[in-house]
Amino acid sequence: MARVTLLYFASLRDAAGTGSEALDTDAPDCAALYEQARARHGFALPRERMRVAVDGAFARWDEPPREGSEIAFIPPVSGG
Amino acid sequence: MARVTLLYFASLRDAAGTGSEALDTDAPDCAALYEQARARHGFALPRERMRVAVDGAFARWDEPPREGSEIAFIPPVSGG
Amino acid sequence: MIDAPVPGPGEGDARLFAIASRPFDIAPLRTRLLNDRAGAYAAFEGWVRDHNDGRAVRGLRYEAYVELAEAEGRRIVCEALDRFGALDACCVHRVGELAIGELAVWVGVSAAHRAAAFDACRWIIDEVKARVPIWKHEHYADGDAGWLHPRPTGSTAPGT
Amino acid sequence: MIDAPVPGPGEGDARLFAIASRPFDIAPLRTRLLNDRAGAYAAFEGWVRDHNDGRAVRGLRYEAYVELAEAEGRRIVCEALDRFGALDACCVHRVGELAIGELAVWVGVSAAHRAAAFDACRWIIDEVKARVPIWKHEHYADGDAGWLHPRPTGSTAPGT
Repeated sequence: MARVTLLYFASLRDAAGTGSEALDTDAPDCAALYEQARARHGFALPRERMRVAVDGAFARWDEPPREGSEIAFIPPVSGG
Repeated sequence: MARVTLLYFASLRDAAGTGSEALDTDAPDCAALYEQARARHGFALPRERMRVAVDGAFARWDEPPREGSEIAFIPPVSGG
Repeated sequence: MIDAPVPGPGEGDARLFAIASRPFDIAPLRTRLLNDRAGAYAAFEGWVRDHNDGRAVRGLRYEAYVELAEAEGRRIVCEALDRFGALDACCVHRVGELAIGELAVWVGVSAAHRAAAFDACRWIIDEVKARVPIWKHEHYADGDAGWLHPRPTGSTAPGT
Repeated sequence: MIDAPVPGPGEGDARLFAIASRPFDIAPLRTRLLNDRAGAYAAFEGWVRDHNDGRAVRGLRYEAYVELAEAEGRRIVCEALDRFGALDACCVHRVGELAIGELAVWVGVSAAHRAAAFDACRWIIDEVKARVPIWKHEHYADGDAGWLHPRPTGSTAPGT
């Protein structure tokens, strides 16, 4: 089990009703962590359209959640 | 014979020592008019690198000089 | 992230890219790009327009993951200087509520010649739109509203 | 031809293209291009740089055949609006003596989307440099000076 903080933006923030949540997870990687959060909050976006960032830097989906890390699920961007 | 005003710019103005001159010409077209002016003032630029304008609009070299018209020889431009 | 006014010359990385939470002045940002070796300057501004994809828009809100957006934005500007041989460049993107006509994003690039200035400027705004974690929430005239999560190559991708 | 300040909104054709005999402000020209339908604005500035073709430059002088330059400049800007579907555009070119760092030419374009704004802006400056009867006289640091009469496609063609 690792204690992590998840960050939600844009439509994910709306669906989750919060911009972040702290939780203990046994997910083997960030991909599984997203699928769990998606099931829990009903996110519309499939993982294939998302990116993941760990501690403020883009990361790989197969990275395991590390104790104390901040994990952000990044929906398709629309700046500009 | 047609009375015309010739306009000189940039290196042509320097070579002619004036920005304009009025003269009576029997040149059959603007091309011949340029060759005469080039011989008279020693312009370095051959006609192939020039354009001609009559009364404030680009014109054809085979246009004959009309009485009272203002004829400008346009060297290669270098604005911007 | 910066409040207005814009970052000053001493603020290091904010010279390259910054997220602004309030309206900012372009003039001092442009002045910083002036350079005796520069013969060319290209700039882009994205403004909030009154329509998108055929729908009337009343205004919008931008949200950013500020920490990552600023890091990724700086990477883009540095890459552009390197790739196009430009002399200097800067990009600032707004977040928060914006009305029609407000400035959403600004890019400025100075270079010795115009090709490098144009190419770098266009590449920066393209990459910012594609890579920087900023999201647009549009308020439509019909009362509807929504987040824009465009598909990478779809014709439904909105944008300036 | 205009003295500074820049042409006002009522001055008709000078909205599209003008020759300026003195330094001019960009801000009011840019403001005139603002438009609720515009999501994008691209601008280009040509500055006098301290070198050209490997020679140190002290300053320069621009001369124009003003009547023809303004007519040809307006044609270029109108053509650009039509060709790229831009909403509005303007170009102003300086004549007279200019020091290093001074603004020589400015182009601004507004459009619904960024591709049209960039493409029209770049096309306008390319066409102005190729077609508008304006000539540059450079003063070199070594005391020499000369008119630039570039060959159309030669690599010796100077320019920003």
